[in-house]
Amino acid sequence: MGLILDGGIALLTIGIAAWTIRAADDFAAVVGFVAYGLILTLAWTRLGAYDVALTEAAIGGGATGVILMRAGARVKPAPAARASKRARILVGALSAAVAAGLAAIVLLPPEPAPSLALEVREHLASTGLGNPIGGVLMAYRAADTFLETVVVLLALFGVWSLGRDAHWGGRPGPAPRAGEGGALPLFARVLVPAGIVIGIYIVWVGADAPGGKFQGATILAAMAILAGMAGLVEAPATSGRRLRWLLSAGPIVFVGIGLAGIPLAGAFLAYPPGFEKPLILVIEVALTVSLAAMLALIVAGPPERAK
Amino acid sequence: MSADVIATSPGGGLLVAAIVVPVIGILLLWLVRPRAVEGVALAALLANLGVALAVLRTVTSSDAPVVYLIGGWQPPLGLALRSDGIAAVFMAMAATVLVPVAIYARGAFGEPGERRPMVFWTMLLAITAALNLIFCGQDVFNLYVALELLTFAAVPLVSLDGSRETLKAALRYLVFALAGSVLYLLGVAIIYGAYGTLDLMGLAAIRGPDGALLLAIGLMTAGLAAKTALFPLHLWLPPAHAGAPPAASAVLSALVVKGSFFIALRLWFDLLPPERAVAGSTLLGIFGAAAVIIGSAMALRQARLKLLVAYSTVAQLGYLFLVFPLGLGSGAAPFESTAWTAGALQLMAHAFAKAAMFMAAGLVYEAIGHDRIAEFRGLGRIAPLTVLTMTLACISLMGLPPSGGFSAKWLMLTAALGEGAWWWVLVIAAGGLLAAGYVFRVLVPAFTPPEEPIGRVKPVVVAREAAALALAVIAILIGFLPLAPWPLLAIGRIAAGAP
Amino acid sequence: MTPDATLPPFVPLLLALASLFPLGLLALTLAFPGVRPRLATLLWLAPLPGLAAAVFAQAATVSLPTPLELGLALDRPGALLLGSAALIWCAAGITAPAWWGEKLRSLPYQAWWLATLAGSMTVFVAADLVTFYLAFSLVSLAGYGLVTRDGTPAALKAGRVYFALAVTGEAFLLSGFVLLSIGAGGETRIAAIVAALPSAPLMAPALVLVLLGLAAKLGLVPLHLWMPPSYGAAPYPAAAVLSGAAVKAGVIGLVRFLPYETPLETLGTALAAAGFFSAFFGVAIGLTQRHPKHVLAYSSISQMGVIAAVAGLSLAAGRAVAPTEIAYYGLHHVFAKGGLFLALAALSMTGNRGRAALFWPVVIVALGIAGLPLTGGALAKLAIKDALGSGWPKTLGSLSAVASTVLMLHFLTLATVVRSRDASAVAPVAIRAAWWGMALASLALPWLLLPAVGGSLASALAPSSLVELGWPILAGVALFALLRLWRNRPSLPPGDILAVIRRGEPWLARLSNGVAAIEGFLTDWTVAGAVLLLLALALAGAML
Amino acid sequence: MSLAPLDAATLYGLMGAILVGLGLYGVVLLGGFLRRLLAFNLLGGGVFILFGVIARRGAGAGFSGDPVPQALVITGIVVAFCATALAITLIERLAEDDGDDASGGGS
Repeated sequence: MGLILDGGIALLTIGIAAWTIRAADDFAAVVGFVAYGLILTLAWTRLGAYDVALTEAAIGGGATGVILMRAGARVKPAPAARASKRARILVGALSAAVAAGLAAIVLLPPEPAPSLALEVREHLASTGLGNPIGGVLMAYRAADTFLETVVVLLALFGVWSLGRDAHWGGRPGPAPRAGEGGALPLFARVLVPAGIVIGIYIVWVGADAPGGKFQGATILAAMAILAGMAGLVEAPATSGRRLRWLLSAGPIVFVGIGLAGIPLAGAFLAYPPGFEKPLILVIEVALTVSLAAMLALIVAGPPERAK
Repeated sequence: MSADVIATSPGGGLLVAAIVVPVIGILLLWLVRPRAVEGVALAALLANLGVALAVLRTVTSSDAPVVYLIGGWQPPLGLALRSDGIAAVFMAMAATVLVPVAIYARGAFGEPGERRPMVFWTMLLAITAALNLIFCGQDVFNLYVALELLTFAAVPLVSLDGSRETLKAALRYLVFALAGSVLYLLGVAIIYGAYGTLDLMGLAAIRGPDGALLLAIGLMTAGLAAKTALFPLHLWLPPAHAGAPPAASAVLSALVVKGSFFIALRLWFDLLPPERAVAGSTLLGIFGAAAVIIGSAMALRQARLKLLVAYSTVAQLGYLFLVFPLGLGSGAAPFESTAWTAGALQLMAHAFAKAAMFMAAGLVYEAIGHDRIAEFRGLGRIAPLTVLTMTLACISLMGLPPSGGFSAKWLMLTAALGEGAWWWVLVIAAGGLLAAGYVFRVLVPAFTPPEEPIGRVKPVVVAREAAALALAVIAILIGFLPLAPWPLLAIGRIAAGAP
Repeated sequence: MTPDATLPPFVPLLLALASLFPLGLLALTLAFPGVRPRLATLLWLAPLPGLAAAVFAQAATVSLPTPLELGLALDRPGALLLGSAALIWCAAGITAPAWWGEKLRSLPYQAWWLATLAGSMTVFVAADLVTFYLAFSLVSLAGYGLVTRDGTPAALKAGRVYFALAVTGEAFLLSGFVLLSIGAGGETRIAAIVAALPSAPLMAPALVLVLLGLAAKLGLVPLHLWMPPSYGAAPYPAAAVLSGAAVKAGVIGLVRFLPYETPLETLGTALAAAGFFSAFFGVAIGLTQRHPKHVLAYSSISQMGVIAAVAGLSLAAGRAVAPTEIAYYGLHHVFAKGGLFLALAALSMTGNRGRAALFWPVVIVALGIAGLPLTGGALAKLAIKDALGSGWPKTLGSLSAVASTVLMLHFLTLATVVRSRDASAVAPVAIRAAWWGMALASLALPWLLLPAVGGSLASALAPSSLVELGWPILAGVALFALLRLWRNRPSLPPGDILAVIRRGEPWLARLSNGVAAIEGFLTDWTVAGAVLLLLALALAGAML
Repeated sequence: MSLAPLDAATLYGLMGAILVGLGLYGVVLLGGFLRRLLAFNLLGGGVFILFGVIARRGAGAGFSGDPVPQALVITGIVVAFCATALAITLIERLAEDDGDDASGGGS
């Protein structure tokens, strides 16, 4: 029964993907992609990867979908110069060959499947965390997570770098239309507080159950964007000192605690015994705040008006 | 299956500093007053140079790699940093290139705190961190994150100018690089699925004819080749490197493309048994040869200096890929082979010479208001230091002695002739001739006295000319190192100790 | 002049000074524009350390400390060539300020001059491959600046050919050097390499490559294309040092790299054949030239052909004394050929007055190249007599002297019309003196040095020698007289087949366009993407 | 090495392989950077699913899947989002400049 469901999901995913590739107009393709993100989330839950499913829903589908939609609306569709038939056959064959190679690997897995699950389990207690993925992200491979935060920050600066010189330090997005009534502000007024609560909750449980800073931060970011769209808050000036501290706080706390680990716990990004969980939580909270700000601002785009 | 237990070695903390220092620099840049931005960046780069030199010293004095276990966790669960001989040399090389670039870039982008200076300094520090991680990272996924950091830092530099052409070039670069990233990531997935480890040391311990590893390395190498702009995957490079501001082009051409190349080098030399690599490495060599010939021929055609220099990068990167067939085909331990040292020298000589060349091109532009080669007459009179810089850099690029370029060419020819692989010799010789041709095209008009006196458009800060000159001089000085395989470059290589 | 085992400590320093002094002056003029007017009149000083080294520092060696591993050394053949090259540089340095005047005070003139000089001096004392290659490249590439000094379109065109062939020669030389070094187990000291050469693997390809590189410098056919247009385009003082000194970088190469102690028959015979071909080709084409400079260039091609033939025959026969003979022959050519260019400079600035005093030495020196008895040239011809031996090489040698006589007579007829338009003009004394000095050197120095190279005065003056050298001159005169009867002699452009090759230029442009078209195709997104996939699959497939 | 059993992991693994193929086809062949970017994201989804399959197969020690590849995917998704955002901003900026050009009378 489950297999039939899985087969259905797989076929549907492939179908949507193919449709997205083939779609005649750009916006339709974007819509196809958002659907693809949703169905992929389902696939992740079927694979038992709830943390990933949350991340996929929040970021892979959600945030990515938002910016793609925006672009789909803003960008005039390029006059589609359709590739020649020969090119399509050639590229199709090459892509199919890669897919076939991967399929072969999928069909001929090593016995037994290699896994680090045991090692993760073995040391998890010493991190004080219940969620093994949190353990990987915050302890074993904390350096990845730290760098990833830097990557997100860099992406934000990269997005800002694409604004015009005249708007440098200004606010992203068009100016809010003042005094606009309607459903959106009302909707936002209800949803935003709820969203914030959910976001914080997801971060909080992330230590022991599926959830975590990236997912939580995305939800918080989504709330900020929603509030912005509804005109409840104005996008901050990117030169703002407080904003910059907000963005830096997470990385600074992370690197600070990491460096403190050298004298206190014998290694960079090691936590002193007994203080693992509280320290990790401190980092997570600081990161969540900063990541939420980063993600929201990335989605908001480069400054488009003066301060 | 897992490698032997490893431990943090004395001086290992330096590797953490190599990554943390530039990152802290980035954070500070955005928090300090605009006027302090350049100072912070420069201080971070100087500190980074100190760290890199300290790592190099530690590796040479202990004759062993420097290792650090992040968080104290053993791979494959945890992540290790490990700087062997070649990583230490390259870290020092990158740090040395970055400081003159920073001196050159001071004040080049207008008021501090404005868009261009802020973006430039941020991205420069990000590149520093990413390169350091690439040079001493041990975990293929960790390296993936570093590669992406490198790409995200490089793209805004390409479009720093904000003109339509550069935006287009940046987009082309980004999306093509992303395609490369995905192929790399696919390889990572295959490796983890087959071996349950991503640690290079652990993977090297497996060393055997295993299909999954070969398939993974094939995909990853293709992805890395796209990011390195190996011909014919170089479609993005000329517009990107020619369009970026000179200080940025210098870093992009000298260092950024070398990051992905270095990972490819690691994968092939650390993980593949040489006998399995013959066909693949020959293929890479053929592409490299095509890069040398066609890149140089294209450089010969360019009317603008920056495009010429960018195509010269395409050609010079081609030489790097000759290391694969030459180093893996020698029959000797690859790291003690002549080709290994030749490749390292070529990479360094090109880094210094090309950075100097791009910076000189920028100074030329400032001096006469354009970079059309045909109108260079009298340049030697207006900007003698800049022309001297170009001359020295060109000497290395065309492989005349004494220069790093010559040493690299000599050793590469030695490797090729030693293996009786005369076809690579033909390529190297032909590349040298074509390089002489494009160098000739640039230098001859520059040396020719003008028909009528022409004036400088704008005075140039001597420190900036000196920064470019310093890099060119280093490219020459590398030529005084002994013409033999360096033992330093074999320290701590994974396969060196393997049977 | 025997090598002294206990040289005073300063003597080896002379070797280093020979190359470092011009470089120091180069740095000086680069850094301090103020010195240039003074330096312009003192350029003749720059080669003096080289001359001193040639005289005092034979058998000295210098090696710079590791890691530089650059070494200098001087032996007798090297000293002969170094000394003669230093003298022609000195003479040309005296001519230059008088010829160029104000122009010589500018940086380009001084820089190119000194750079070429530094390379020219160093190449004779280089003891290891890298230093040799460095010096060889320096003298070749900096020579470009001398060829194009006039900046005329013709000069720039000639410069391009010069540069292309110089770089091509260097590519051959470098590949050959690397092979030599590999053959000697990574050794770079020339002496050690040549000693180990006979037993080295890949000796033949290494020597062939080295010889190809040297041939481009010597102007052996067909790598001679650069020589006539370059000498034609170069101003007289520049042509004098290029033809006199710079070309000898090729001669010292023949001296240094061929293992004369071991007979190498095939290679030697091939080199000799190439040399003789050049010797006669140079004369044949030289006779079709209309400008004395071009005739002198073809004469150089011919004379370098003779040297190559001597080197080849000696190599085939395993004659260990060949280096000294070759260097001695080269020494005479330095003075004669360099001197004749200076003579042309003097004649071109002279009207009717005092012309005879300039022209008669021209006649003697020019015929000296053909071996006119009692001249220095006669001694040079006698020095290579043993190498030519008997049989067809000897016959070819004599015939080449006949041919040279004809060519030199052709040169003399053309030189008579080189004169100033101003009938009362007299060339500056510096130019005249430089020419007379070189004429004297070409006539006398070979006599003075004869004992040093083991020649005997008695045999040089023996009647049989006079006959042997005399009949080709007489035959040449007769042949030239006959040739004068041929009214419509063909006239070929300098560089002969260069004109044919030039016709291929559109083809080259098409090739370049073709490359650009390929590039355009490959940089298409879809193509590049497909290649990316193909590469991924091919790499994976290649290893599976 | 034997053929994998037909289970959810295998099924999704094959799906991932096909998604990668489709994505590659799109990235290489589609015109317009927006579409290429979409294809890149499809491709990324496929790669991540492959990681998920590996995680699933590595289930053990009481976990429903090997946590390490799952953590990698979370990092990967965030990185891919950043890449997409950067590229989208570039695309929008270029489109905006096109608009300027049009209003400015063309160029």
